[in-house]
This record gives sequence, C-alpha cells and structure tokens, in this order.
Amino acid sequence: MAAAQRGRGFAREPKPGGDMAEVHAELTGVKRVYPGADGGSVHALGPVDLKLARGEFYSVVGPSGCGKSTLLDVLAGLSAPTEGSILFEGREVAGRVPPGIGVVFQEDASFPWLTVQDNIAFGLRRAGTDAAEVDRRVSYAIGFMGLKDFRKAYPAQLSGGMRQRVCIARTLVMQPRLILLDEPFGALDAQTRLLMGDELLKLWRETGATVMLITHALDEAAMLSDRIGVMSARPGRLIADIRTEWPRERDSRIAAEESFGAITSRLWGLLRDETVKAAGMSGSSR
Amino acid sequence: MAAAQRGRGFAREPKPGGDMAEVHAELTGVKRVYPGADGGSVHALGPVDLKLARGEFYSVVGPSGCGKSTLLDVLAGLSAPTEGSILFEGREVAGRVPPGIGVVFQEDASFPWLTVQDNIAFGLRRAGTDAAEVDRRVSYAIGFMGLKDFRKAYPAQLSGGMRQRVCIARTLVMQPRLILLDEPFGALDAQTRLLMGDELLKLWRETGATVMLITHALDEAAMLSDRIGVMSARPGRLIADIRTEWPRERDSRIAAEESFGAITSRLWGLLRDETVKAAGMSGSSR
Amino acid sequence: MKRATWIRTLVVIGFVLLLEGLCRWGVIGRMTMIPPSEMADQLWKLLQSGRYNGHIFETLGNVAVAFVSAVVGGFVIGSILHSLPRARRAIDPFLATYYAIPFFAFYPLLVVIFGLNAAPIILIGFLFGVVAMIINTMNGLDRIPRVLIKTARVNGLGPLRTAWLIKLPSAAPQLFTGIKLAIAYSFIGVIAAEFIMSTSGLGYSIAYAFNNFDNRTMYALMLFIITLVTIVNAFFHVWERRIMARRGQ
Amino acid sequence: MRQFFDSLVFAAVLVAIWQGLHWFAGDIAIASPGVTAERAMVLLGSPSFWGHFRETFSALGYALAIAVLGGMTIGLVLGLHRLSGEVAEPILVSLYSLPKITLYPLILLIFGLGMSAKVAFGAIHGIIPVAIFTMGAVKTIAPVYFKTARVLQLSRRQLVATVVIPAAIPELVSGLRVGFSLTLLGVLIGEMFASQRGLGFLVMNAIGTLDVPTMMAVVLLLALVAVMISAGLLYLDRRLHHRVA
Amino acid sequence: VEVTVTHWGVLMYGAPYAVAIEKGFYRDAGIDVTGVLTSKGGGTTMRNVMAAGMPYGEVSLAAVVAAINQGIDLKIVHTGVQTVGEILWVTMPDSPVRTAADLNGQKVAFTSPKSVTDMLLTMVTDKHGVSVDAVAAGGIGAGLTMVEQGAVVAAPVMDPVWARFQDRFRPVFMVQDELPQMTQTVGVTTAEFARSNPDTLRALIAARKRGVAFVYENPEETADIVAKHYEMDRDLALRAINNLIELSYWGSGEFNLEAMDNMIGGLRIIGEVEGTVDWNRFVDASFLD
Ligand SMILES: Nc1ncnc2c1ncn2[C@@H]1O[C@H](COP(=O)(O)OP(=O)(O)OP(=O)(O)O)[C@@H](O)[C@H]1O
Ligand SMILES: Nc1ncnc2c1ncn2[C@@H]1O[C@H](COP(=O)(O)OP(=O)(O)OP(=O)(O)O)[C@@H](O)[C@H]1O
Ligand SMILES: [Mg+2]
Ligand SMILES: [Mg+2]
Repeated sequence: MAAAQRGRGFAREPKPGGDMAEVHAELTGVKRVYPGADGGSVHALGPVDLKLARGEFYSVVGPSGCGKSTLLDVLAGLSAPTEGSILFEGREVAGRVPPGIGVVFQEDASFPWLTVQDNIAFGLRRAGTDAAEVDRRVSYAIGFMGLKDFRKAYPAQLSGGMRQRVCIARTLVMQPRLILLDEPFGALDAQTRLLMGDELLKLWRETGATVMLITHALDEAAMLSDRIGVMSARPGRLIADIRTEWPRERDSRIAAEESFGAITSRLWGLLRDETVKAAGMSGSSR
Repeated sequence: MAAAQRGRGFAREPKPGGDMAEVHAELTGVKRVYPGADGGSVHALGPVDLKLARGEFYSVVGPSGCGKSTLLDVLAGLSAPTEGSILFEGREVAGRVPPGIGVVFQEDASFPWLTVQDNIAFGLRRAGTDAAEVDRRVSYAIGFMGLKDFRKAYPAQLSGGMRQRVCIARTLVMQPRLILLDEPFGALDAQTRLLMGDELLKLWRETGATVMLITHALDEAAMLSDRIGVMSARPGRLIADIRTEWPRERDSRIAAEESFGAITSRLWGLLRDETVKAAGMSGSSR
Repeated sequence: MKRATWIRTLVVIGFVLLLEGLCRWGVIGRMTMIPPSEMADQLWKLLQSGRYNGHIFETLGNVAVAFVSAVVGGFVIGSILHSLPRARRAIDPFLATYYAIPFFAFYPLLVVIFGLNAAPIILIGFLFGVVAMIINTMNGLDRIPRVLIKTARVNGLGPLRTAWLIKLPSAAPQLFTGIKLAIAYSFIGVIAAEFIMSTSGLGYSIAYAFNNFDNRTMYALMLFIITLVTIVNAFFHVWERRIMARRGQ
Repeated sequence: MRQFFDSLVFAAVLVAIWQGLHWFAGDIAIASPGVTAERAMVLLGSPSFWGHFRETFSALGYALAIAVLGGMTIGLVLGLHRLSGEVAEPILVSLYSLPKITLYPLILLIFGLGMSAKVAFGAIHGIIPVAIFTMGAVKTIAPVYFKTARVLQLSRRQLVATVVIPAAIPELVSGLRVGFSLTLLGVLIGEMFASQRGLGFLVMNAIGTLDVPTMMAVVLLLALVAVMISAGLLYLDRRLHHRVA
Repeated sequence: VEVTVTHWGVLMYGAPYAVAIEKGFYRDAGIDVTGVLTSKGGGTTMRNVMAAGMPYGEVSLAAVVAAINQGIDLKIVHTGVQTVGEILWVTMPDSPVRTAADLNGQKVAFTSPKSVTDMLLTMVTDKHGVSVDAVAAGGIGAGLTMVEQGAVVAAPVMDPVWARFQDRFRPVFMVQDELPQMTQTVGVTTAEFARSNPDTLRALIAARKRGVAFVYENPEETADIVAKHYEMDRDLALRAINNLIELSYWGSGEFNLEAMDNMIGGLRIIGEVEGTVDWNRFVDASFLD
C-alpha cells in the first residue's frame, strides 16, 4: 500500500531505506541567550552539539523549561543562535526558515478562520502550487489523517487531537525533508497519544523524512524513536544519547517488549536527578 | 516524624493502619445522563458499582471524555446521579457535598486575588474556625507543601505545579476523610509529576484519609495506587480492577521494580481496545 | 437561546404596554410623555409627510462617514501604536480619559478649520468612535498567538502577507468589537453634536421640537432613533454571530 | 518613571498641536495654551470656581455611586442567572449604543432641574457599561470556583462576597474606567443645558459670552482631573490584571 | 426660592435680577430669592420655568408663544426687555460692506434656524429688498469666527459679547435703526400659580422694577453687581450696561401690545406663528402695580 501511494502522497521521491549515515542537519556549539527582564539575560540553551542523520527519528526529552522549544526554534531558523553554527543539508541556517523544513508547534497553530481543508492547503496556496496539485495533496492528507468527515469543519468544531492532526497535515503537504514536532500531542490523553504515535510512525516511514520529536512523555519517546536525546535543566544541554535499536517497521505494540521497560527505566533514572535540580528553581521560572 | 506531627497536622485523629475492609464510600448502579444539545442527551457514566475502603488509595484511569470527572462529581455530591445510590460513611449523598469530603479539581482552582496563605486559609475562615487554629493548620500545610518562601505570593507568581500544591493544601487543611483528586498534575510535565506523586503518597500516609485519584498517566496510577479502576470509553463503566499490592511505605522508586512494568503493560493492554473505541467517536465529543 | 429570545420579546412588549397604560391612565402626565402608540402614530405620519427626510438622511450620512473613517482611522492608528509599545504606554492614560472631555466646546474651532458644513459634526462623531476602534485594534493585535506568526514564517510569508493573511483574520473578533462600538459611538457623537450645536439633522430636530413644546414630534423622533439603533445593533449582532459561530465562539 | 516621562512628552506634543491650531484658527476659535493656562490659574484662585467644581464633582460622586452600585447589582444578578442574562444582554447593548442625549428632554421632564437631573443623566450614562462589564465578568468566572465554593460549604452570601466579587474585580475596574468617563460626560452635558452651577455650566456660559480663554481653561482643568482619576484607575486596572495573568 | 431667567450669566436680561438679589429688593418684598435658574434659552428655559419649584421667570416671548400654541396654560405677567435693538450685524473693519443694502448677494450668518437672529435678518433684508445667502452658524462665536475667516461677510452679535469685541469688528447695521420696537422677553408663570399666589407675583415684579430703576440710576454699581453674579470682567459689564442703557433696554414691566405684535409679526415671517395671538387670554397685567 505504501508503495502504491509513493509519488502522489507525502513523499517527495522514492527513498528506499536511506543512507543512515548521511548527516542531514548539524548543530555545533549552539547557544541561545534571551534578553531577560530588568536588563538581565536568560541562558536558555546550550552549548549543544547534535547531528541528525537523514531519515532518522530522533526524540528530545527534558524537564519543563529546559530549552527544548528553543532548540527547535534555532534549528528551524525561527530565531538566531547567540553562538554556534547550524547546518541544514550543508547550508548555514541563519535566522531564516530554509525550504524543506516543516514545523508542528507545541501550541495549537490551526487558523480558526479557515476550514480544515483550507488550513491544510494554506502553505501550498501561498507557495503558488497549481490548484489541481493542491487538491490532490490536500485530499490525500485528509484521508491519511482521518479527517474525511471534517474537511469543511472549522477548528473550533474539532477536538484538540484533531486540530493537532490538521497542523501536522498542513506541515506534511509541503513535503518537508526535515520535520520538527514540538510536543504535538501535549494536549492529549495517554490513550490518544498512543494512536497518534502510531500514525506518526507510519508517516515517517512513508515520507522518508528526518523527524525530530520533542516530548515530555518518556514512554512516548521510548516507543517511537531511533535515538533519544536527554536534556539537562536550563540551560539545556544534551546529557545522554540513547539508541533504541527498534526495527523501522514498528508500532506501539513494542511497549509490551522487555527492552521497552529497560529504556523507560533508564530514562526515568536520568531524569530524576535533572528533575530535582529543575524543581529547585521552578518557583522563579514560569 | 509523622508520629510527632499527628494531631497538629492534617490528621483528624490518630489512625493506626486502618481497617482496610471497612467501606468508606459506596456507589451502587450509579448512572449519569446529561441533557445534550438539541434536546438530545449524553449518557456520560455508568452504571457503576464501586466500594472504597477506608484509608485506601484508589486510582481511576480511562480515555478522555469517558466520564471520570463525572464520576467524581456525583461521588462528591456536586451533581446528582440520574440513577443509583451513593453512600458516604453510611449516609446518602444527594446533590449536596457532605462535610468530610475534599476535592482537588482538574482545572486550576486557586483564587488569583488571594495570597498563597489566604488561599489555603480560605475554607477554614469561611467555616468560622478560630484564628489561632487557622494559623496553626495553615502554617503546617505551607511547610508540608514546600511553600514557605511563597506564603505571601499570589498564584500568578507561581508555576502551575505550585498552584496545584496550593489547591491541595487548601483541601487538606479542612481535614477531609475522603480526598478526591481529578488529574491534579495534568498540567505538569512527567518529571514534576514524579515529585508531586511522592508528596501525595506522604500525605496519604500521614492523614490516613481515603484517596481517589483520577489520572491519565498510566505509570502514575501504577506507581501510586493500592488499586486501579480502568474505565471504558463513554459511557464510562469500570471494566477492570487491578490490585498493585505495594507496601504502604513506598515512593516513586518502585518504578524500577519488575512488577511495575507488569502492571503498566497490563494497563496499556486494557486501554488499547478502549482507546480504539474512543478514537472512533472522538470527533463528536469535545 | 430561542427561549431567551421569546422572553426578551415579551419583556419589551410588556414594558411598552406598561408605558402605554401609565400614560393613558394619566400616571405619567401628557406634558411629560405621550403614550407609545401615539409616538408610533406620529412617527408614521412624519415619515409619510417626508418632512424630516432631509434631516434623517443628513444624520445617517454623517453617521456613515464618521463611522467609516473611525473604523479605518482607528485601525491604522491602533496598528501603528501597537508597533510602538513605548508611545502606546505614554498615550494609554489619555485614551482612557478621552470620553470625559466635552468635545462640543470645540465646535467653533472645528467650524473654523472645516468650514460651516457637515464636517465638524462628522468629526465629533469620528472622535467619539475612533478611540474605541484604536483600543480594540490594539487588543486584537495583542492577542494574536505568537505561534501563528511563527507559522507564517515557516511558510515564508513576508510582513505584508503576514499582516493580510494572518494578523487581520486572527484579530477579527476584537476588530469586530471595535467596529460595533465605533458605530454606537459615531451615532452618539453625531446626534449629540447635532442636538447641542447644529442647525439641522435628527439631533437638532429633537432639540427643536423640545424647545417648541412639540412633544409629539420629539417623542416620535426619539422613537425613530431608538428603533434605528436597535435595528443596526441587531444587524451587527446577527452578523457577528454568523462569523463567530464558525469559529465556535 | 520612564512611562510618566513619555506621557509628559505626549502631553507636550498635544500642547504644540494646540498652539498650532491657535495660530491657524485665531483666538475667537481657540485660545493659546499660554492664555488658557493663565486663565486657569486665575480660576484656581477664585472661590467661585471651586464652588462650581464641588458642584460638578459631587454630582459626579452621586451619579457614579448610583452607576456603580446599580450597575454591579444588575450585572451580578444577570451574570449569576443565565437565562435572565441571555434575555437582558442584547437589551443592555442596545441601550448602551443609544444616543442618550435624546433622552435628555425626558430626564428634564421627570427630574426637573438641578442636581437630581444631572445625577440622573450622569448615572444613565454610566450604569450600563458597568452592568455590561460586571455581567461579562461574572459569566466568565471559571465554573471550578463555584464547585470549590460548594465543596467548602459556602453559603450563597459567602459565595457572592468572597468568590464572585473578588473574581470579577479586575473586569469591574475596567468597567469602572469606561463608566467613570461616560458618567462625567453625562453630568457635564446635563450641566450644559439647565443649571446654574457646575463646570459644564461654566463652559456653556463661556461659550455664550464668547469668553474663549475661560472655556478652554475649564475644559483643560476638567481634562486634567479626569486624566488623573483615570490614570489612577488604569494603574489599579493594570495591577489587578497583572495579578491574575 | 429660585427664579428663572433666560441666558442668565450670558446676556443682560438678568441685570435687574442681579441687582434685586444683591440689594435685597426681594427680601424687602418678603421673598427669599436665593438663586437664578437658567439655560441656553428658548423653549428649554420655558420648560425650566414649568419644572422649577416656583414657576416664574423671564423668558423670550417667542418661546412663550410656542408654549401657548402647544396648549399650555400660561400667564404673561409683565414684560422684560422691550427691544431687540441691541442686536447688530458686524463685519471686519476693512470690509467694503457698510450698510444693510451692501449685503446683497453676500453670505451672511445668523445663529440658528427660526431664531430671533434668523427673523431679524429676514426682516431687515426684506425691508431693503436685498437678498442674501443666509447661513446658520450655530452660535454667536461661530458666526464671528466665520467673519474673521472670511466665510461670511457679516454675523450677528449683542452685548456683552459685543462689548468684548467692539475693537475687532465694525457694525454693518443695528437692528435699532432698522426695525420697529419688538418685545424680546416677558415674565411668565403658570395660570395655576397666578391664581394661587398673586401676592408673591406682585412682590416679584415690584422687586424687579426696583432693580430696573437702579440699573438706570447706578450703572457703575450695577456693573459691579453683574460682574460678580455673572463672573464676568467688570469693565466689560460696564461697557455693555452703558451700551444698553442708551437703548432703554430694560423695561419696567408695563405692557406694550404693539411691540409684542411686532414680534409676532416677525415670527410669522419665519413661520413660527400662524395668525395672530389673542393677548387678552394670556396677558394678565393685574400684578403690575
Ligand atoms: N522569548 C523569550 N524571552 C526570554 N526568555 C525566554 C523566551 N523564550 C523562552 N525563554 C526562557 O527560556 C527557557 C527555555 O524555554 P523553552 O520554551 O525553550 O523551554 P521548553 O523546554 O520548551 O519548556 P516546555 O517543556 O515547558 O515547553 C525558559 O526558562 C523560558 O522562560
Ligand atoms: N455539564 C455537562 N453537560 C453535558 N455533557 C457533559 C457535561 N459534563 C460532561 N459532559 C460530557 O460527558 C462526557 C464525560 O465527561 P467527563 O468530563 O466526565 O469526562 P472525563 O473522563 O473527565 O474527561 P477528561 O479526561 O477529558 O477530563 C463527555 O462526553 C462530556 O462531553
Ligand atoms: Mg516548549
Ligand atoms: Mg475530567
């Protein structure tokens, strides 16, 4: 089925397997300092060194406020790093979002004044894609995301989970080669996350894109990723890098496997120390 | 330490161990139907039969919108059941909140116009407790909840987790014998939940109260409870009852134990079917 | 909702009947108020005779011009102030006080600047309406979720297209509130200005009728304005509901 | 502090525009800032001005008291009782946008002259915005507060006094800001028509005798007082909203 | 109690009342007049009279007639200002316009439609057979400003405003020189009050009469009193009072039916009155002595 849909779905070009060693995006010594209140400054991130291989599913976990969204922002070119360099497909990312990157944000970013299908078509229309092609891709995305009955609905008529699906579809129809997702299921309950995770895996396999997923839920990270980065409390640095060694064809049923328990336990352990640190300062931030 | 504080802390009377078999609250054939839009009706809950033993830590998990909050509302007397009877300490609960029940809600219910200490003292003052006693209990609660440095702060100056602590303290100073918590840590990240869970266990041991905790997070339920009820998709019914057999003296470190993995796996398994069902109708609800 | 509409209709009818009764039984003297039925009757006659058409059209024209310029001007000023937070904070206390200043005192000034035509009246209507629009424009722009702007950047939109495609629709609910208030205040300003200083228009006609003890005409015109305002309000109410219902608000 | 300075700069800009208008339009239309200020100082030194001032502001005080107490009561009742709120809201909004000056003859016929008419006219300007804001505030109080109150066994009176009103206060202050301005406007308009005392009367008199400096001076003083009161309310407003945000 | 005087604080109708209050003439007559109600004039003042605690006041004749025409039961108990002669039209000093005849084809201001100035302008232009483009300015101030700005060539003015701007404008014509005498204001009360309180009325009228006499005898002191009550510049008040004394502006109260008919004639021209007014029904001279 996946083979039949290639070329008319989300995938830009057939991508058999992919060379896992090819570096798709690279951060070197990236630091981000925000100007704080009262003339002070907030060191939010880094220094971070990170290489994402093409076609890899990479997750980032870390305590609240540790700089995960900041990491995503600088990687996507939405804010410039204070220090360090970011390469995407070999070219420097400097404060502009390079084509080929798609972002699903932590907050609900659906446009309340557009229907589901207009939301999904938004980026394509702005890019000047011809109408027939827009229709084709949007229909496909709507079908894939299980939004068929809601194509004419407005976001307010949808549940949080369905709105998030709209945002994912809006990103995917642009056929990005690097997909950044910032806690896309943050608003959902554990059970719905499970389903959405399976869908995300399917997508990832189909498009052959590189995925970076930011999440709070340790089991989600353990279930979905090829590799998990654990971040320290603010200023966020990558303090561990865990490979799951899951097969490419997988879904949430791996939660029943023994190695899943091992991975989560390790994550819990790593995070306990960081949590205690972060909690100590939780009163001042947020 | 716990022994020394008895009588001046949250506990109404020394409660050594407690007779686990004594029924504290009992729901029989409870059903709740809401009047829906356009003259229809929404069958939100039941029929549910449930017995809570005095001093027990009971958790409820279930998919979003399955009726968990509705269960809490009818048990607390905040809304009357459409059918069935509810007994608390042997007396019928009929649409009024009986004294002795404390509730921590899913939403942030701290009063933004009161300082932390006034928030916590709120219920006591309204009940006409004398000032010295109010001071004593509030000071104790503030200490216990780690809010010492924030007694004069307003909720807006606190993080979500600390605000939730304020709400818990406000409930506990009333010395309820049955504490109902509706996803009290819903807004927090996994790491902070961990800490809060440990605090909750400490409290439960100290007060000897019966606790019913509603949560989305399966690992949280597995980690904290004596017994876990699993709810079906709406209309919520209790489809499983899992005993953890944890010792009374426990904390989050039990997550490292093997039986923890077994319990979560079982919960995941039970929920997968329910989740699929719930997702099928997720478009219509919420 | 249906039920509320019914009850509201009944309440209004009941109130009118009560007034009718009070006037007819002489509890309210004829010099104070005439029965609503007579007001309506007189209004009908006035409208048929066409004697007040000139005044009516003049006032409506003035309100329309004042309203449109208040909306456009308020939007532009609001957008500019929004992008200059420092200027905005400096001006805030003045905006809040604005309605306490009797603009009518400046009518001679306005006549000098604009000449003796409708412009001074329109300007007062504009001055009344524009601030509501400014405030609500700024509110609307304040409330645009940052993530939507980020989305625009990810889609490679420039500042102009971001403003047109993202900011404007996103701020629409507050802009709408501003528009509603602007029309109300334009009405209030124009009619008050006419009432106090002008030599024509509905406001003037009411003042004139008052001066000449012509209670029937006065109340007929008052009824006309009340009805007109209610209709305009209802129109905006329905329109707003339509737009907001889509967004589920 | 910086904001205060900025506001002063803005005020200076206004004065510059004023001076420009004066040069353009001549002194029968608009007195220069200098002359106005001079006249204002004279007024401030004259006891009769303070009589007018007291008159206006005591009328404003009564009107505001009626508007606030009445508006809050109406708003509370309508906000707490959903059906009556739904019934009343469009009516209130219609009344809000009604040019109330058209009701002036009616007020005069009912209340006669002097203080009571002024107060009534001020109050009808102010009461509706206060009621609308209060109702809005009460309606948007999070339902969880009402649940909390029930769990804590509050009586109906305790509920209103210790939960509903405090929760609604930030919005109430916003309503009060609008209500204050409109009430003052109402009182002034009332004084402009039929009165022998008050600042509105002074303005109208000055217009009548074409005493432009006095007219401008009174308006200036009025504006200054209004700005000060309003800035106070704004400060309160910001603080209260800040606490909630 | 309070009496009502139209344009109190603005125009000079009120000077005798100010004197009567200040010099204690009311007190001597046994009435405690504490203040004066006023308003912008016209029907508003008439309504004020009826709404006031004591329904008595001096109001423009035009407003009284309007009220009478609406069927209100009023009694005119004395006359006030017996002339509209103090009104004049002015232009810029360097203007070529010198007489009423020169206004032909020009833009000329009056205050508001169907006001006294509207009426007078119509009567004067009719008299000279000239046609002007009459413009409603909305007020005295607006009219003068328009003259300064060149929007109209002439605008109406009267004391004390005229006293303030005497040096800046030049008269084109004075109504006094152009038109016959017309009664401007009258003392009015409700028929009910006239019936029940004849003595009060008599006392009120007598006190005013003393006030009028005082004004003519002591312009200087009157200026002091008016300046105080009107909160007006003293020199300005004196100049205005002297101007008006020359015109015999304030009448002692006696009726001059011809002057009243002249006013009615004017009102008829501008369509404010139809037919004649039967003074017998409304005038009650019995309180004058
Ligand atoms: N625009 C900004 N200006 C100043 N400080 C900022 C800004 N954005 C973020 N911060 C601060 O930087 C730190 C990291 O923020 P960030 O949003 O990256 O954290 P996060 O890991 O995504 O948190 P969460 O898990 O809650 O989403 C926080 O302390 C935050 O307060
Ligand atoms: N007052 C109400 N009127 C009508 N329907 C309601 C009402 N309250 C809840 N419902 C419906 O009843 C169902 C159960 O709601 P409830 O809030 O109990 O679910 P829940 O399990 O607590 O969900 P969540 O996990 O999202 O908190 C939902 O479908 C909801 O839409
Ligand atoms: Mg984040
Ligand atoms: Mg719930």
